[in-house]
Amino acid sequence: MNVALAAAMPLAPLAAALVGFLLRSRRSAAALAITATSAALLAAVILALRFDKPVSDGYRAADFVDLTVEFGVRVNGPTTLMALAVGAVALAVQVYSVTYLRDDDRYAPYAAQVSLFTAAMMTVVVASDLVQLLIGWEVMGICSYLLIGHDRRLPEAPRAAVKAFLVTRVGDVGFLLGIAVLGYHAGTFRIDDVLAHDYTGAQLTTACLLLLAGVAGKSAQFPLHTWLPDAMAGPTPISALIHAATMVAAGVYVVTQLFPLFAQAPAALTVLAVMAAITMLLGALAAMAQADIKRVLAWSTVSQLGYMTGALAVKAPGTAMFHLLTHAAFKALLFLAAGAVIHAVGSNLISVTGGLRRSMPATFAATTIGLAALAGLPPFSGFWSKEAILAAAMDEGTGPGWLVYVAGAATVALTGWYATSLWLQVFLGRPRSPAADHAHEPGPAMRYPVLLLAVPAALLGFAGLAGGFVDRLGPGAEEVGHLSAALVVPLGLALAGAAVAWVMWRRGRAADVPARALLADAFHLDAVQAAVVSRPVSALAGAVRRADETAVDGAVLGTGAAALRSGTVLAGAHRAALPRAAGAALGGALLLGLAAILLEWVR
Amino acid sequence: MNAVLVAVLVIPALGALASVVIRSDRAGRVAGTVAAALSLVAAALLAVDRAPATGDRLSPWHQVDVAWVPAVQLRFHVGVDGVSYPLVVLTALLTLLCCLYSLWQVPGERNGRQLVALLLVVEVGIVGVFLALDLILFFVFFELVLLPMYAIIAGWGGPERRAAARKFVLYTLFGSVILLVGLLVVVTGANTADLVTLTESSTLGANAQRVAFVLLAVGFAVKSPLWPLHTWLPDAHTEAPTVGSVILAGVLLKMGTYGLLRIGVGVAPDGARWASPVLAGLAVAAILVGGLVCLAQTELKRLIAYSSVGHMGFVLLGIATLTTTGFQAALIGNLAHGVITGLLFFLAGAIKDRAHTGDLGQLGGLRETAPVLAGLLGFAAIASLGLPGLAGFWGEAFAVVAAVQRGWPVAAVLAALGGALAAAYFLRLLRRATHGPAAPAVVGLSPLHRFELAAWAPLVLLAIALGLVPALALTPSAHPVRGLTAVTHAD
Amino acid sequence: MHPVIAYVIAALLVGLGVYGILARRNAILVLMAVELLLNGVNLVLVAADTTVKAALPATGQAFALFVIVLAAAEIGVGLAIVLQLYRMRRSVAVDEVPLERVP
Amino acid sequence: MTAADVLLIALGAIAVGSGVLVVTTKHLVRAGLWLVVTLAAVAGAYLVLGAELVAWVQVLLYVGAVVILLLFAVMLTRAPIGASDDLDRPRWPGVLIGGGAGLGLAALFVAAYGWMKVPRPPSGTAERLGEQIFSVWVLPFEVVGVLLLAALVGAIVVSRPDIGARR
Repeated sequence: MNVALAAAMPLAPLAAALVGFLLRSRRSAAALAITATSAALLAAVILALRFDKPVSDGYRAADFVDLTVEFGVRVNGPTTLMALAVGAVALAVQVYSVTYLRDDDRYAPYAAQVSLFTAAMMTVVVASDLVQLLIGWEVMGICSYLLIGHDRRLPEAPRAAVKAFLVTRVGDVGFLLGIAVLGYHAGTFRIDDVLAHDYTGAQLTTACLLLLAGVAGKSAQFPLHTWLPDAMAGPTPISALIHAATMVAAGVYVVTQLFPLFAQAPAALTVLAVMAAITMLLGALAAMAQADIKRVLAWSTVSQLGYMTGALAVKAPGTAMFHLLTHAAFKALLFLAAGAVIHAVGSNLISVTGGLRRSMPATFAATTIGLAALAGLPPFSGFWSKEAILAAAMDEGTGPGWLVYVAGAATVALTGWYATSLWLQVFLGRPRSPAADHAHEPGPAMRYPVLLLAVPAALLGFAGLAGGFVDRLGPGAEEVGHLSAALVVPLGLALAGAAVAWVMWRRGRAADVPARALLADAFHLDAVQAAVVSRPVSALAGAVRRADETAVDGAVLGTGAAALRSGTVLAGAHRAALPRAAGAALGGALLLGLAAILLEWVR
Repeated sequence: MNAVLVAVLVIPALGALASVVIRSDRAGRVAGTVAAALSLVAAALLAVDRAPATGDRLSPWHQVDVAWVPAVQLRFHVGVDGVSYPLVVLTALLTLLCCLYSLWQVPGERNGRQLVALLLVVEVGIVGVFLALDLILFFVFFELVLLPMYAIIAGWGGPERRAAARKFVLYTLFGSVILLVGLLVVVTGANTADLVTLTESSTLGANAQRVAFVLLAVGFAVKSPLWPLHTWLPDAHTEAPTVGSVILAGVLLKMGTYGLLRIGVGVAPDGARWASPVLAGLAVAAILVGGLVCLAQTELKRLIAYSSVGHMGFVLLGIATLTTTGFQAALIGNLAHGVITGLLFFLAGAIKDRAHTGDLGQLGGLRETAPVLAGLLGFAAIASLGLPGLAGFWGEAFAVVAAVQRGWPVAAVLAALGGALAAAYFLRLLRRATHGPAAPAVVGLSPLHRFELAAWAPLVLLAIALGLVPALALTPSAHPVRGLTAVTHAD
Repeated sequence: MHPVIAYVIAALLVGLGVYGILARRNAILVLMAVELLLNGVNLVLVAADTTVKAALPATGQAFALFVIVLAAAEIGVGLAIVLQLYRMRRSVAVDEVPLERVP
Repeated sequence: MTAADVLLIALGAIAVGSGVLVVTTKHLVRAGLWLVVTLAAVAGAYLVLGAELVAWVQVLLYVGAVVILLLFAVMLTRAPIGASDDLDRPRWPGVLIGGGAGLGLAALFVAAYGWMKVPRPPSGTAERLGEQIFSVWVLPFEVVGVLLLAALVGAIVVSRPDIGARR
């Protein structure tokens, strides 16, 4: 029964996606998508309620003789929670999109793509086999590509879509190789068998580092984070989907599922710690200087993902899972609320908002909860998970632990600053544009998902106090739900950041961040990426094409031309006048005779 | 069932004859299409009532063995097994789809029944190659394909068709000559041309195997094509008519990889083991060069043609690893490439016919004016870049896995990077062709015809089916593949 | 008798014929040189009857007869061509024979 | 040194000497006449070698027909009667190749036969040769007949501009 429920979670949206691509009618597409996503969520809820012990089941899907690939399901504690989060966010997004894309004539394929996205993420969640996981993993990538490129009015959308897919695909090269190494040595790709296999240290370090490349791509870790802010070109609900429960969560989730391997590869964890520290600081600093609401949120996601990987790096996967869930709740909330704001003022720019507190009270309340959770203010969800991560990092005590702790604490202050600043600029003060003056709340299909998401965003942290919930998070969740005196430091830093933002806003200089250009462009890493990767590859491609056409094909054509030319020359030599022809013939005969005699004589 | 085996070869031949003899153009095309459909049915029937496996390495499900020219010990020995069966069905299917497509449209309104007849002759040749169990017979079928294909390109192709057709025929003929020498080395060395005997118990010496494998590999590499022997391919594809490109990419190239696996590895396993690092190096080079050239390519059909070079590189890499994983990956990669690239060429042909240009600079915004066509192109491109869950994934990912298995990490890394390159150029293609504002060339395109959709739908379904249920292709070949690697790992 | 004498004479005649073919410009003189060459060959054939133990007697002489007949045919056709050439170009110098097709 | 050898050497000297004149003289007509001398000397050599019929055929066919034909051709092409200077091209290739061929062959023959002595063969009379030709060589004989016919027709067609000319 549990197996069937787990199988239904990816299969229902998959079926909806396959059928949905053939639909034209908007109404039936919406009905199908919402029904299927509801079914997946329902299955996830029932599974979460019924779950008692981990199960795993599957059938052999591909026979490579030496290696086999299994398609199946594997259910454990984190699986049930993740599936719940995915189902809930996906349903919220589907419902919200019906209104948000009211005027879009390509809604039907859009809904099917979101269903496919959900199915892919569900596949990653329940996969019992690494190759099956890879399938969901990459299908998600292509869905993000399709959805980010959905908006035809934005000229940058196709570019951002390509970038999102390519950057993650480059990471996936590592992921595939990591899977290959694991599967080859274990003789199977089944996750349970892989976890049980006894690898040597070198094999594990290699495999884990390779897997980390894929994780960095999907979960937007430095240096493969550049696609995430650009992915804002997609419709806002898609941003919510990508940032909250799917795609970026997949990387962290996969590491928690494979954590027994990482735990034995300290080198990989050290790399992960460095990556996490850089990512969280980089994300927070970049978020401070953005002028676009969605880009602030996008960079904040990068930063928060740094927390999750940081938790993984200090061997606390359960804590990472906890932050993943709270983040899913408040980030989905924030994006959908931001969508409402954008819908109301018709622009993404912070500078055209202001004073929306009065005209959009529900959105204001929801955003307040979301930003408070983001900034880590008690008692909202983000507070609990972030404290748990910092406590875990402190407990770890080693070099990576301190690195994560220091970076995390500094990021807390920066997060407090930009969350407060965004809140003040958008909702308080007076309207700074005519559009903001006439803003109003969106329709119910957009409002209710936001309000419903506000509940977990506010309260999910208290779940950490429930023992059953903590057990479900998996190992390494000891710090969840325990508060210690040490929490004073991050809390004080968050409040300090908020206070600075408040002071700056009062002086009317909320946007005057030092080194603004540098931060807004995220230390020009895009340009670096272009200069180090994109342009050399393009130049190489051009050179190879020229070489292929001139040298390789030239050799072929040259052979033909040379044959023709030598034929012409020989033919010309044979069109001799009689005397020369006779001389050549008789002289040739003489030479042949001489050669024969010489040969005979030599012999 | 042996009658069915012969029928698979005879039905298309009779169909070709009928469509030439019948005076009316329309009736000729219909007759040919019916023959193609019948041969597909016959090909599918081959899976029924299989004989039990008698040997470890090559035990045909059905076989027919009669003397043909006793004076030179030439036998008409054909048979089908798990390695060849999927390819035979794919050939019959693609030929049927091409005939269907030709029912509706023939390039330049030239004679359609002759085109159908030539397609059927090509089918006879290709199916014969997959079925032949006698080396000389194999070569006869191998060459039978050449001239009708030349005629298809030269008769119904684009503006530069004559040069392209000439290059195709001369280049592949060059390969065939080397192949023939290799086959004769085997035949004279082992004193038999029977593939079953040769594969089951090879009596070739080590040096003879090396010489034979090198000659065979070069011969097949031209057909496959393996970098740097690939340059006939882009020209032929670009100039060939749509159905010609589909057959060319879909199944004709498979003769090379199939031959390499069945004859090269099967007959000269020691030679294969000796030469495999070089083959793998060239395969990786093909993957990377194919990808990079595509990244700088500006013509739709040329781009797809070069992508074939990369994909066949993965197939050859799989073969070069000499592992079961690699062989299985190569076999399913062969099929997937046939299905997906066939679809891509159909779509490229449809776009070029409508927009009258294949230049990526002049296309653009296709999804604004022809959403279904753009969607299908997107699907085919995504399938071709090896997205997991679609057919192309298994061959490419497991070629990489096989390279890791064989202990060639560098090859694995480079091949995997080649996979990322494939994503880059296909997304570039989609961005140029389908996204953005509609270009003048794509405004007012005629809607898709039902014959077109009928020809494409099976390929779309197969691409999904092979992706989700790879066992379709992998299960039949598991037994022979296990036997083949047992030979190559005999030391 | 010593057959080598006949052979040497034949060889010298052949040499003279070759020289004549190569050194003469007038087509008729070239034909005469060809006759010298043929005579050299004939002399070899006839002399060979004395030295070679053949299955049949006088084979060389029979061959020589054939060669003479062939030479007669050759000279007939050859001279016809020379006359035609003379009619067309008013000259019988072999190195003035055009190689290209006359339009 | 038998009488036959002496005769052969004398006839050979005449043949080669007049042959040299054939290929070197500056008078066209004289070349033809020297050719007569050469051919006659070769016919004498045939006689010495015992090939009677060949010798007489040589005289009849070569001296009687071929040379006459050549002289006719000389006249028909309106060759100058006196010496002409443009009969020869540069000599050295001819000397080289001709000398090489002649002397080389001679050397070969000398090396092969040395001073070997053979008995005089029985004379090749018309009767003996005729038996041979009409029994063993009858097929080539027929073929030669056809060839002669073809040459006859060919010579007529080639030399007469009104046959086969485009109207």
